[in-house]
This record gives sequence, structure tokens and C-alpha cells, in this order.
Amino acid sequence: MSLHEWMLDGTLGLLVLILAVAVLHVRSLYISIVLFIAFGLLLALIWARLGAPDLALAEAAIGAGLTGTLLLAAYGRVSERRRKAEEPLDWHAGPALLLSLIIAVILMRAVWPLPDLDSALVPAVADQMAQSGVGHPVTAVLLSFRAWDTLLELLVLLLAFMAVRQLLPSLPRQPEAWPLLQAWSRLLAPLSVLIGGYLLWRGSADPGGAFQAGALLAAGAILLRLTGLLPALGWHHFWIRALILGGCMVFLAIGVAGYWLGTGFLGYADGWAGPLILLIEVFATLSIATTLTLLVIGETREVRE
Amino acid sequence: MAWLWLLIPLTPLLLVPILMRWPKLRSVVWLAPLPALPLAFMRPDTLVLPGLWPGAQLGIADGLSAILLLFTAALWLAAGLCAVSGHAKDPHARRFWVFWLLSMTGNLLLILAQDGASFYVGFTLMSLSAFGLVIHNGTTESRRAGRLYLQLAIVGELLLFMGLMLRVHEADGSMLLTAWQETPAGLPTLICLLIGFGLKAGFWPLHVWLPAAHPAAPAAASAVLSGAMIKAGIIGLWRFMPRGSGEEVMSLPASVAPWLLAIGLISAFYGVAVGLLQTRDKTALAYSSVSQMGYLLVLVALLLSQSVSVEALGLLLGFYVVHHGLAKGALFLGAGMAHEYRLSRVHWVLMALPAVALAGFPLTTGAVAKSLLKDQVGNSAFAAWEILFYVGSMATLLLVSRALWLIWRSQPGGPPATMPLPWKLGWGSLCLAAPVLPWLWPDLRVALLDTLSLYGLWGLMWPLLLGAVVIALVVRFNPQWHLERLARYQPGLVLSLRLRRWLQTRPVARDPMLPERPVRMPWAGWRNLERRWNRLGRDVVQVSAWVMALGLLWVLL
Amino acid sequence: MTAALIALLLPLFTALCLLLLRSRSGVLVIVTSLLTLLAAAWSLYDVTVNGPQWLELGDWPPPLAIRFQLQPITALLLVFSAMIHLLVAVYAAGSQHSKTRYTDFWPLSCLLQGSLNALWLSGDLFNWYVTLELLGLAAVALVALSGRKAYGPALNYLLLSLGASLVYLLGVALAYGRYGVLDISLLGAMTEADTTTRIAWWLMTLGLMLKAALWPFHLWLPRAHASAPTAVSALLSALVVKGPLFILWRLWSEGAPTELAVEAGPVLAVAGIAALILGGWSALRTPWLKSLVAYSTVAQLGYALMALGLLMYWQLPALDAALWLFVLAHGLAKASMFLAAGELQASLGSKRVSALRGTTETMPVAMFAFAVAGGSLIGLPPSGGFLAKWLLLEPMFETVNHWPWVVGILLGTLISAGYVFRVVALAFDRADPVPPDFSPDRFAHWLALLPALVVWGLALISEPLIHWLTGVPL
Amino acid sequence: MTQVLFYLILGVCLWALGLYGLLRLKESIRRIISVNIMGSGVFMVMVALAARSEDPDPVMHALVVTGLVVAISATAFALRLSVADVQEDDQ
Amino acid sequence: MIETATTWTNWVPLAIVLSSLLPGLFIFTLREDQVALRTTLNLIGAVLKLVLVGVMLWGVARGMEFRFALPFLPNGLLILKGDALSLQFVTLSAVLWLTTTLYAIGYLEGAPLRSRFFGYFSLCVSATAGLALAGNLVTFVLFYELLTLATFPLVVHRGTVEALRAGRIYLAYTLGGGTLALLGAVLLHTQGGSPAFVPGGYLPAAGEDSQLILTLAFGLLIAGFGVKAALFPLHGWLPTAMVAPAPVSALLHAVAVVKAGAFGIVRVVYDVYGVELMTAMDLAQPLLWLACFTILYGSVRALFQTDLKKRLAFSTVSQVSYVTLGVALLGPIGAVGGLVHLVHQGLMKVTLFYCAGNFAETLHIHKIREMDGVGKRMPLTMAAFTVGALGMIGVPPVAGFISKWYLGLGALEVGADWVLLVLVGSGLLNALYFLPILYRGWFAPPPARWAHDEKLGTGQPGLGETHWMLLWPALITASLALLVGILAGTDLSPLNWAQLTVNLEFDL
Repeated sequence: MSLHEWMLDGTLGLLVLILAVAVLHVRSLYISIVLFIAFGLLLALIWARLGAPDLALAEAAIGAGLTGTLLLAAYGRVSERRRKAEEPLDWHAGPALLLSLIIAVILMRAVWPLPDLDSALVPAVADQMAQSGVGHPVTAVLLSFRAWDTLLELLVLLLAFMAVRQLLPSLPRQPEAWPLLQAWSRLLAPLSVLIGGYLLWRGSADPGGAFQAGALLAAGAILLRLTGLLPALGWHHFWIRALILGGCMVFLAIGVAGYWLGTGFLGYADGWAGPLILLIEVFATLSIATTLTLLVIGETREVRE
Repeated sequence: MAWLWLLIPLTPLLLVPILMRWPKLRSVVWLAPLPALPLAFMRPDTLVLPGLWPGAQLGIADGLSAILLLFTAALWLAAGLCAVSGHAKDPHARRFWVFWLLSMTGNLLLILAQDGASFYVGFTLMSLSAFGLVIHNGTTESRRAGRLYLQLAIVGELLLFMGLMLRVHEADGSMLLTAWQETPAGLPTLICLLIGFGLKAGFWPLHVWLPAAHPAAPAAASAVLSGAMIKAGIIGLWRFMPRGSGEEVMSLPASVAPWLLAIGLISAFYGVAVGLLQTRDKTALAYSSVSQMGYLLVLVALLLSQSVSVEALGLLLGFYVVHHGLAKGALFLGAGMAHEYRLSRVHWVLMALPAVALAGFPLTTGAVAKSLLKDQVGNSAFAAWEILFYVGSMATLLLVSRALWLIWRSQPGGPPATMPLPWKLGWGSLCLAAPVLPWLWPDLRVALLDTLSLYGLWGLMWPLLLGAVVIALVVRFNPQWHLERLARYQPGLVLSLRLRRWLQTRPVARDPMLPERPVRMPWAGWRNLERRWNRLGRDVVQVSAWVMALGLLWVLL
Repeated sequence: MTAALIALLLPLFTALCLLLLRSRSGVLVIVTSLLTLLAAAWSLYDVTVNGPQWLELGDWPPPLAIRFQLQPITALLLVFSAMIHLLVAVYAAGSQHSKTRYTDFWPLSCLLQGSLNALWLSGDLFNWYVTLELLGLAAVALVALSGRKAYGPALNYLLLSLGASLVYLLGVALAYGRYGVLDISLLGAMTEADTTTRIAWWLMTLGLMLKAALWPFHLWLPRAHASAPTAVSALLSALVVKGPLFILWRLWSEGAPTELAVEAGPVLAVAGIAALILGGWSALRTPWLKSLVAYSTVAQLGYALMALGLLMYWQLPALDAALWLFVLAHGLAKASMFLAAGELQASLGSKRVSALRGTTETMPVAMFAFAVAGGSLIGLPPSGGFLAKWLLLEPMFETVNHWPWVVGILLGTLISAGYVFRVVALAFDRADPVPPDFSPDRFAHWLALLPALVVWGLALISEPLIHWLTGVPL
Repeated sequence: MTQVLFYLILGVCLWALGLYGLLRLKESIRRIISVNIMGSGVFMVMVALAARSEDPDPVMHALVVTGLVVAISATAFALRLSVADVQEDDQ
Repeated sequence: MIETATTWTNWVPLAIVLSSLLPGLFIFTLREDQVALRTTLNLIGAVLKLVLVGVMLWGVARGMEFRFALPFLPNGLLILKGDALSLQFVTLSAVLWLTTTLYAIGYLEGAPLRSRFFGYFSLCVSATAGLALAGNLVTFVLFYELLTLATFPLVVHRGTVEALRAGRIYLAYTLGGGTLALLGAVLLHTQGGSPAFVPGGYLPAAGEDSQLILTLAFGLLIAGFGVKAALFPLHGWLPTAMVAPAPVSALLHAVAVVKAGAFGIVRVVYDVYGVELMTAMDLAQPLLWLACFTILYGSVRALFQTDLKKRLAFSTVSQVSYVTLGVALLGPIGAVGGLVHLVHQGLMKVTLFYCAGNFAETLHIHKIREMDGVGKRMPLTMAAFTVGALGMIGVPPVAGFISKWYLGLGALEVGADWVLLVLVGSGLLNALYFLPILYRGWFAPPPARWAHDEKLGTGQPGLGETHWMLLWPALITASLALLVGILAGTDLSPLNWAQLTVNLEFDL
């Protein structure tokens, strides 16, 4: 590896490590959350550096953006007393440090021989790409080769949302409509819709896809909701429910249809792979967007019938 | 016809529930042993009862058993007659009659028994129910005597049980007494049987309970106890011991015979010595029984020495048992009567008859028994000891006369009262038996006629004369030796009392009333330890993370 | 295979419909779980008749696609989870005391069953990670149903389950890095015992042990199950805990090289014995009724861990029968015990064990259910537990030097007898019988008794069941 | 010491750091953050593995995306749970 | 599968077990006040069982085969078979169940929780019947454990603190024992499956490698069954379980539980190992010493008890070891003694417990020192007690004598003379602790007025001294004990039946 590459990787790696240690050890909770968001962005850089553009996008949107928002929202609701928590780490620093160091060394020993091996799946994906009906290999894996994982993943998201719905509704403090914020949101919202749509469309050929597009749309929607431009999105509205459940329902329906038609469960008829995947992607994006929005901004008090 | 034998044990046994139901039948109860008399003569063949315990056989096989059955039945009859009048007004009469009938059943059953098991059943039934007779009076003295009697009876039972086991094993499974008499016996068997039956017979070393029990029992009971029951011990020894069938002499029993002879003689003289010291008439009579049992033990010794013909010895045993039984029964009944009524002169004459017979006066059953005994000893291996028997009869005379004197002294004052008829009948018949019996009984008559020879008469008379001289001296000088204190020491009773106290006071069970001693809470310490351990595990996530890290470390190293 | 697929997809589909219609009626769920049970039974029949089957999802070639495997044991587990889910659904609908009435219990439990069926069927390492996550989240959501007092334990459970999943994921990553294949049966052929594989397998094992609350990592289970509603704790103890155990078993019996398995066997077996003894000891000591039953789960899992450990250590496939017969018997017995304990606790109004004084008079049927289920846990003949213990004991007596394991089982039995009869003996105490607050719910008590009787009824079909389990080639 | 190995080691270090955080942190939000760090550690290992062949391994990338979505949903649920747990009962 | 040729004889053993199980289960559902229905059910069950046992007795005498088999474990069937040995025990339990039911109905008149009591009572008896008829080791262990479960609620029936404490101790012992027996059974199962019991023992000759395993299995089984047979170190539960109501301690300690252990040891020694293997591996010697030690230990401990039922309990501890002693002698006569004592001890001990129950129930007598003059107030009960006590001491003609007689002979036959000393010693000790009771009962002066006189019957001595249901069972079993002793030779007596069994065992 040439020197300048070493320089870049070295700095990035060092920076990530320092940030992580800082996140754990800094006294105030707010500062640790901010540092964590920075840590997320740096990670996105590293994914890009390692040649994973999809991941970089997803990490930035979901890892840094949404997680950061969630953390700040949680921080907002935590009472004053707990914010200035006394010493965050308790006394037994020495043994914990020693222990984790030793474990790290052991794992390094395990990881050592891995780089010069290779995976049997890469050539398999390559020669199957033709029938996958999609240009971009990651989307092909996501939506056709291992479609079952993606379906389950959507279910996980849905389940998380249902679980959050069960908890006592947390009342978000009504944010005062800060005029500059309103202006920004009016500007950014259409932009995010545009980019989300573009990402969704390009997903079949280049990096992009349902999850990244969904995250962006969610960001836009959250911005509008926080500035009061969007009405409260209650679970009792049918269209909200349809949107959230649509992703899984469509995916499941197409899978079963595939099995019924004889091309195997979650298998697409040879001609129809492309459009079907696109259909699934659209519904998945919408469902992810709505779910993430509702996850972040929470629910108004919903009448428990 | 063999089932007739069942009548003998069953009549008294069936009378018990009948008596419980209709107490008024008490006056008829003395007839219970009646069926034994005709059956002793008819002698139907032996009854085999497979239904009962294995090998059960009842019946009379030889002459001796017939004699014994007749004598026992007669004695129970006479004593029963006296008991009816004696216990007419007794509040606990029903309990007395129940035990009376049970011991009678046991006694009759063991005579009829032809196999070890039936003998043992009869023997146990008799000895355990006799306990009821001993403590019938309810006084502390009778209760103590009863306890001693029972303790020793139980020990005797168990040793007998062991002896029986060994005997059956040696006779490899057969239960018949006839079979046992042929098979040789090992030393442990002999010892067990001797001690087992000895405790019942009551000769010298094992007599401890006899002087305490007999005086405590009511008159009729002690008559039967002394007369019939202690004979069971000797009968048992006679039937269980192996006897050489003439040609080959069994080594072991022969070696034991001299020891037995010695014990018999010691018992004879010891009985007389201690008897003379007694101040109570019944105790003196009891000691006289101890000495007489010594003589019977001599007989058994002769049997074991196999130096004498078994039939003759059997006959002699029969005579001796009958003689002693009737005489001792009469004396005890007489003593009992003397405590209630003042006896008239005729009664004293009647009383003198059995006493004299005991001493071996000519023309009485005693003479026959004594002389036959001396002849047998003469021509057996122990001829050298014959002289002692003469001294023995002299000693017996002394003891009997002392007993008579004590009875006379214990009479209440006032004019001689008339005795109730049943008492007179029962007691009279027993007293008259001594002189009259030889004439009724052919074998006895033949033996009596032998004793009338000059040499025989002299043999009988010189000890009596010597005895009479000694009595005359004593009456004349009336020496005050104050040896009564010696007599009162009864080792057996002391031991029995100490055992009872040890048994009852030992278990000082914790009385629930006592406050439970405050148990220091041993597990208080543990409880705190446990609380600390629980507090440690409260923060689940951290602890699990630590466990995970440690797991990784340990596993991956 | 279609029947298995139906059994898998039906609960998912019902969950989605329930959410869409926002309906909270239990009837729909009971009907669908009945249908799932029938489908599972049909798949069981199908697999016994014409042997194991495979289904590549999307008809892609093997290394690439996720492959559904239908083995006889998988079919049995499908039937087992359907049965337990049906029972709990009927209880939740029928019982007065069930606190799951005004919550999303129904869709969540359907999702739970769907994820469990996905777990039984799949054979792909990463797919297992996703199903485990789904299972974990559903379980935590269900625990959190019973209100504020359950949030603490639920949070702990969630954090630990996330941590464990990440440990497992690292193991999967290393395994994939080393062999480049994710399917367990393909891996089985390629693995050889080197450091990376050993570390990967142990990472996966530790992660799964924490998710299955096996002995050293069991601390979260008692608090979570005690605070969950009755129906939920029955589901959790009987089913959720068994999922990771199934993956552990597939990993070590199929995936791992033999030297690694033989080396790892004793460690797991010893952990099993420790679970039996220490779990039993905590069950003996805890004052709360539901945590007693939860600790008993930790203890009884010791048997399964021991069976697994010895299975690997002696390379003896016969022990599979013992392992899965135990899972079956424990599931049924624990469901009945938790339902009975829940009913007793709800009627008496107090969480403590000492409140059970005199319940043989006040609530005989519930107490009888508890005792009968306890009998099977102890392994009293002729219950299902006894059969499992018998199969577990038999290979131990091949040679005499296996005696420490026998002593372990002996101690386990005695301690389990200890904590079961601690409750039963108390129930016979008539010092001052605590009258229940309101009339006990007859239907729920008899329902609690049903699985206990089923587990004791196993004796009637014991021989064909054991032949089927042992005779079956894996 | 290729780039892949460097990032593999970095990923392992991050994972260990996350575990270290779990060992020591008491407060629930911080624990959730340390779990996220641990997750990102694993993802780094996977992405590094993907980068071994010249055109990166799409399966790994798909798995990481799935992992990310699972992580975000779990974190959301955990955060809301921790907030509900500590929230004073003002309602 | 179940044997195809299912004639009626195959269903009789199952019918015997069910004859008490079904009424029991139904009684559970009865309300407290349905006394008539419950009593009829109980009595029907008892009589039916007696009839069935009679039919089986008649059948076995004719040489018919009574065998019911159910597949349970791989090569370990559930077999219920009526052979000579099992019939002896099942007859005893059938007869004594009838009398004890009668007694219990009288004893618990007006007491609470009777449905529950009689339910578990019937379960306990069906477990005993199953245990008696068990055809192989697996079935035996199964019913052995069920017996523990059925008897525990009976021990804790009163629900007081002491009852629970006794119950817990009882469970600790019996469950431990059950587990040990189970381990032993599994150990043997691995050696060659669990075939049916065969009179000569079904284990193969001991090769040198299987020597250790067979000894270990023997140790486990004897320890397992020793708990219920109250062998020395494992007898702790028996005295503490005396806190149970009288019918329970009567049925448990005279018939069901204690005999189950002894019967187990008999089965293991004769039908699993067989005499040749036992002598070859010299396993009987330690068992013999343990039995003798228990006999003496039990009697000595009984000596120092002041509570009547505790003394009877310790006497049971020593008496049951006679059976073990008889079996450990390995001689035919000793075996007859052991087996017949199994029945005799049952009859005598049940009588003693009935009488103790009567005293407790009528005059509230629990301590021995309170028994002064009881004979006056309750002569018939005291008479029954006397018969039982004399039988225990071994006084002829009561049943105890017969068994001691055969045990003595058996000991001599095998050459173990010192055993005779033990028998005599224990007889002496029995006398030492039973005779004072008899003495107090009959001869001690009664108190002026009895502190508590329940006047259950007419209150007058004789047939009305206490409730007829309490008195008649005691009289029946006492007379049975007497008859069995006297008519020991007849072919219907247990002695003859034991002889028949032993002839099969030793194929004489």
C-alpha cells in the first residue's frame, strides 16, 4: 500500500478510535451523544473508503442521522437530575481494561489469517447476476438472492415500532416554530423527496435502494412534522397503517405468489424480476419512511379503546 | 377317635370365654380337667394335626406320660375345688379363673405334646399365664415377685426357643420328640435346654424366683405352681434330652451327667439349709420344693449318664413326681387353710400325712420314691454318692417338721372352725393320697412291698430316727441363733427392681412443657452472606457482561 | 414442505392483518394457531413418510440462497411450538386474570410464533441472527406489556440480548471470513479445527448461551419472566428459551469439526450440572412464586445443556432423543406450571410463595396442576421428564468411569424435588388457609392442568415416540 | 499489513471497546451507545472482509445493511424503553 | 404391542390395580357431605379387589397365567404379572385395605377433608397393588415412586406444623431412595434390558468386568428399597411419620410403604439376581449384617420411647428387617421365614396400630404412662393389643412365632448360628418394651376417672367400649394373626403359600 493511502487509513482509524473512547469516557451525556454522531459520520467515510457506497449512504442516513436524532430525543426527555450524572463509569476500571485488551488480542489472532482467504459467494453472485433482474449486485442480493433476510428485516422494523407503540406514550414537547427552521424545512423537504426518489430509482443499477431512500424521506418528514407543517400522524389513520404495513404485505404477497406460480418461494418469474423488485422497493421505501418517522417523533396520545 | 385328645386342652380354653360371659359358672369351673382322667385310661391313638403348626401331634405314647397326665389332672381338680371356695368372695375372681384355666390348658397341652412345637406352645402358655396367678393378690410384694417371675420366665422362654431351634436343626427338621431322643445333642443345645427348663423347674442356681413367687400367690395357685407347673421343667428335660439306646454311649451327655448330679445334690441341701432359716411357712415349703427339684435333677443326671435302664428310671420319675406333687400340693393348701381357720386335731393328723410322706416314712409314697431313687443311684455310675441321699431324707424331715411348726404357729387363735365342704374334700383327698395311693396303684404297690424287706425298712428308718433325735434336741434347748436377717436377702428381687428402675427412669423424654433451649440461629451468618450475594447480582446487565467477558477469556485462552 | 411453509407464513400474515384491522379479539388468533397446528402436524406426517426435505428460497443454487431444511425434529418442534402457542392463546382469551386484554398481545404473539418457526426451518447462520433478533424483540415487547414494573427487567433483557446477538454476529463474520459460506450443512463439510474456527464457534456459543439463559448467563431470566404477564411468561419459558438452544445444537452437532466438539463437550456438560444445582438452589431460596418457577427453568435447562455437552463429548447421536424429549417434556410442564402459578398468584393477590398456605383446599385443581407439572420436572415415572432422564442416564452407564455425570443428575433430581415439594408441602398446610380474593377461575385452572396431563400421557405413547426419536437418522 | 487487515483489527478493537463500555457503564442510554459502538465494530469487520476481493463482496454489504436496519430499530426501542422506565409518573 | 392372545386372565392384574384407582379418582370429586356415596365406593372397591385377588389365587393354584403387558420403554415393558410371590403381598394388602378402610371411616367421622383423604388412600393402595404385581424392575420402580407420591398427602393430612415437618422428612428420604432405585434399575437395564422377573434371577453370570457394575447396581437398589424397608441408616422417616392419623400409620407402616421396601429387596435378591449369583458374588453377607444390626438397633431405640406410636414405629423398623434377614440368609427355610414374616408382621402390626389409634381416639392416650388400667375400660382393644404384642415377641401360638421359628431354622441351616442369638436378643428386647405396656394395661390400677372419655360406643367395657368401626377391624386382624399362627399348617395359610413360592425360587 502506498504511503499516502497509509496516511489516510491511519488517520481515519485513529480518529474513529479516539472518538469511540471519548464517547464512553466523557462526563456529560450531551457531549457524548454529539461525539457519537461524529463517530457515525466518520464510519460512513470509512465504508466509502472500503468501497461500499451503499453502506456509506445507509450509515450516514440511518447510523449517524436517525440514531443521533433518537439519542437527542431521548436526551431531551431525560430529567435534569439524570443529565448531570455523577461519575459515569464505576470503579473497576483496571480489570475491565485489562480484560477487554486481552480479548481484543485474542480476536486479532483469530482475524489474522482471514485477509488472504476469499469467499465462495462472490463468484456465485457474479454468475447469477444475469437472472437477478437488477444491475447493482447489492440490491440483487438484498432483494432476490437473500430476499427472505430483507423481509425479516422489514418485520424487525415493524416489530420495533409495534413494541414502541405499547410503551406509555411519551409526550414530545411542542417545539416552538423557529422561523429560520421553518424556512429551512420548506427548502430541504422537497430536496429530500427528490434525492430519495432518485436514490430509489438508481438503486436497481447503482448504489442506493429502499433503505437509504426511506431514511432520507423519513428525515424530510420529521423535519416537516417538527416544524408543525405536517399534521399528527396517528396510528388510528387507516392510510398510516396501510403505508407502514404495505412494505411487508406486498413483499409477502409476491413471495407467496412466486411459490404458487412454481418459481419457488420469493422467486420471481424470469421476465418479471426487474419490475417486481422495483414495486417491492417502492412500497418498502414508503413503509420504512413512515415507520422511521413515527419511531422518531413518537405518537400523540392515542385513545386506547 | 384321635380327636378326643383335643378335648383335654380345649375344655379349659373354651371355658374362658364362657366364664367371661356368665360369671356365675365359677362354681363349676373346677371340673375343667375332668376329661383328662378317662382319656388317660382309654388312651386313644395319637392325633396328628397337620393344620396346626408343622408336625403337631397330641397323645400319650408311653406309661410315664399317662401317669403324669393322671397326676396333673388330679392335682388341678383338687386345687380347683379348694380355689372355688377360696375365691368365692374375691372381687378379681374372674381374672383369677381366666389365668387359672389358661395355665391349666398349657400344662395339660405340654404333657400331651408329642412334638417340640406343641410342647413349646403349652409350656409358654402355662408360664406366661402363671404370672397372672402369682400377682393375683395385688400386694406390692406379689407384684415384685410377679415381675421377677416374668422376667426370668421370658429369659427361660427365649433360651428354650434357641434350644428348640438347635434341637430341630440337629434332628434335621423332624419335630417328633421320639426322633429327638435318638439324635445326639451339641453342648450349646444342652446348655440352652438345661437353663431354659431349669428356670421353670427352679433347682438351685435358677431357683431365685420360686421362694418369692409361691408365697405371694394365693393358696390354690401356689399348690398348683409347686405341684404341677415346676414339674414341666423336668418333664421337658426328660423328653428333650438324648438318651443312649443302650449300646453306644453318647460321649457329650455322659460327660455332663456328673455336673448335673452335683447341681442336684447342692440344690437339695441348699434348699433345706435356707428353708430352715425362713420364718414364713410358705417360703419354707417353697425351699423344700427347691430341694426336691434337686432330687429330680439327679434323676435327669442318671438319664444322661445312660448307665441305668430307661424304663426303670421312667417309672421312678413318675413315682417321684406324683409323690412330691400331691404331698407339696396338700401342704400348700393346708398352709393356706391354716391362715384362715384354726385347724382341729383331725386336720393336723391329715396335715402330718403328706409331711411324713415327703420325709420318706415307710408305707407312704415317699418311701417308695426314696428307696427306688437310692437303688437306682446305687447301681448307676454314681454309686459312691448314695450315702448323701440318706442324709438328704434326714434333712427333708427337719425342713418338713419346721414347716409344720411354722404353719401351726401361723394359725389364728380361737376355737377350731369348721371348714367349707369343697375345701375339706379337695384337701382331704390330697392328704390321704400319700398313704392310700400305693394300694390303688399296682406298680406302686409292688415297689412298696419291696421296701418292706428288713434291709429296706432299716434303710428308710435310720435317717428318720436321726432326724427325730435332732428335732428333740432343738425343741429341748430352743437355741436363738437369730439368722432371720440372712434369710431376708433376696438377690433376685434386688436385681429385678434395679432393672425396672433403669428401664423406666432412663427415657427422660424432653417434656414438651420444658422451654425449648434458645437455639442460636446458626444460619444468621449464612443469611447475611446470601443477602450480600443477591445484592451483588442486582445489576443484571453489568454482571452478565462481566460473565461474558470472563467466559470469552477462559474459553478462548 | 408446503405445509411447513404454511405453518411459517400463516402467523405472520395474521399478525399483519390484526394490525391493519386494529382488532384485539382472540378468536381469530385461536383459529389461525389451530390451522398452524394442523399444518405443522401435516408436515410432521409428511416428513416421517418421505424423509427430510430441503427448499432453496427463490430457487437459487445452494451456496447463494437461504435453504429451508425440514428434518423430523424440526417438524416436531413446529408442532410443539404451535401446540404451546394455541394453549397460551386460549388461556389469554379465556382467563379473567390475564393482563393481556387491552394490549397488542395478539399480533406480538403471532409474530413470536412466526419468527420461531422461521428459526426452526432455516439453516443459514446470518438468517438465524435476524430471526434471533426478531424473537428477542418480540419477547421483550411481550414482557413490557405488563406495565411500568416490567420496563426495568425488559430493558436489561433487551440490552443483553442485543449484546449477545452482536457477539454471535462477530462469530458469524469470522466463520464467513474463514470458510466463505453461510449455510450450516455446507459449513459442516468444510470446517477443520483451527484457531479462527474455534474462536468463531465459541463466540457463537457464548452469544447463544446468553440468549437461551443457560447457566452462567441466566441472571436476566428470573426478573423478566417474573414480571411478565402469566401468558407471556409461559410462552417465554416454554418456547423462546428453546430457540437459541436449537441453533446451538445445530452448530455443534452439524457444523463443528469433531475434535472441537469433543473438546467443548465437557465444558457445556459441567455448565449443565452447575445449572441444575445452582439454579435449583436459587429456586429453593427465592421467596417469590414466579421467580421460583423461572429459576426452575434455568435449572431444567441444565439437563438439556448436559445432554448437548455429552452428545458432543461422546459423539453419541442417541442423546439427541434425550435432548429433544427433554425439551418437549419441559416445555409442556413449564407452560402448565407457569399458568398454574400465575392463576394462584392472581387469585391470592400476593407474589410470595408463603401465601400458598392451604391452597389444596381453596384451589385444588390449580395446585394439582402445579404438582403434576412439578412431578414431570423432577422426572417421576411415568412422566415425560422421566423418559428423557431415562434416555439421558442409559448411555452414562456404559462404563463405570462416567459416575460423576450420574451423581450430577442425582443431585439435580433431589434439588428439583426440593423446590417442587417446598410449594406442594406448603399447600397442604391448613394452619390458616388464605381465602382467595374472588372466586378462582375454573376454566383457567383446568386449562393449566391440560399440558401437565399431556406430559404425563407421553408415557402411553412412550415406546413409539422413543423409537421415532432414536431411530430417526439426523 | 494490508488495508483489509488494518480495518479488521480496527473493527475488533471497536467491538472490544463496546464490550468494555458494557462492563463499566451504569446509565442505560450510555449502555445503548456502547452497544451501538460494538455493532459498528462488527460491521467494520464484515465490510473489511467484503473488501478482500477487488470488486467488494455484495453479500457482505447486503448483510451489513440488514444489520444496520436491525440495529437502528433495536436502538429506537431500547431508547424509548429506557426513557419510559426512568420517566417520573407525571401522567 | 399388547400380546395378541388377550384372554380374560390378561386383564385381571390391571383390574386389580384399577379396582382401587377408579373409585379413588371419583372420590376426589365428591363433596364432604356425600358420606354414604363415599363409604359405598370405598367398600365396593375394597370388596371388588378382594374378589379379584381371590380369583387370581384360585387361578394361580390351577396354574393359569395372569400377565398384562404394555409397551413403555425400549425393551422395558410395563408388566403386571400375578405369580406366587406377588400374590402373597397383594392378598395381604387387599385384606388389610378392607379393614383399614373400615377403620378409617370410623376414625375420621366428622373430620374435615375426608374426600381428599380417601382419594389419596385408594391411590396409595392401587400403587401398592401395582408394585406387588409388577412383572419387571422398570414397573416396580415406577410404582415405587408413585407410592411415595400417593402416601405424602396422607402423612401431611392433618396440615399441622409437625405433620408438614414429618412430610418433608418423609419426602427427603423416600424420594432420595426412589432416585437411587431408579439409578440401579437403569444400570441393570443397560446390562441387558429389563426382562420379566424369573424365579432364579435373570441376570447373566457375572463376568469379571460386569462384576463391579452388578455390585454397584445391587448396592443402589438395596439402598433405594432400604429407605422404605427402614434399614438402619435410612429409617429416620418412620418414627417422625407417626404424626399421621392412625389409619395412615396403620396402613403405611404395617402394609403399604414398609412392605414395599422389603418386597423390593425380596424381588431383587430372588427374581433379579437369583441365589446362585448372590452366593457367587457374596453380596448377601453385608445385607445380613445390616439387617441384624437394624433389628437390634430398632428394638433398643423402641425401648427408650415414651410415646406409644413412636415405640411401635421403632418396633416396625426392627421387625421389617426380619424379612431382609430371612432373604439375606439365602437358604430355603430362611426364605420361607422371611416371606411368611412379610404377611405375619403386617397382620400383627396393623392390629397394634389399630389399638393405639383406638386408645388415642377414645381416651386421648398417647403416652405409655397414661395407659394404666386401660384393660379395665377397653378390655377387647387391650386383648387385641396383647395378641399383637405377644406375636411381636414371638410367643406361640401367635403368628410371629412361626416366622421366628423358620428364621431360626433357616439361620442354622445356612450355618449362621450367631443369627439365632440376634433373634433371641431381639425377642428379649421386644419383651422388655412390650411387656411393661401389657402390664400397665392389665394389672396397673386405672385412674379414678378417665381425663377424656369420648364414649364413642356405649362407653361400657366390652363390645361397646368404642366406635364399632374402630373395634371390629382390630378384633378381626388380631384373630387373623392368631388363626394364621395356629392354623399355619393348612394349605390356605401364608406359611404354605410361602413354602410354595420358595419351592419355585429354589426349584426344590
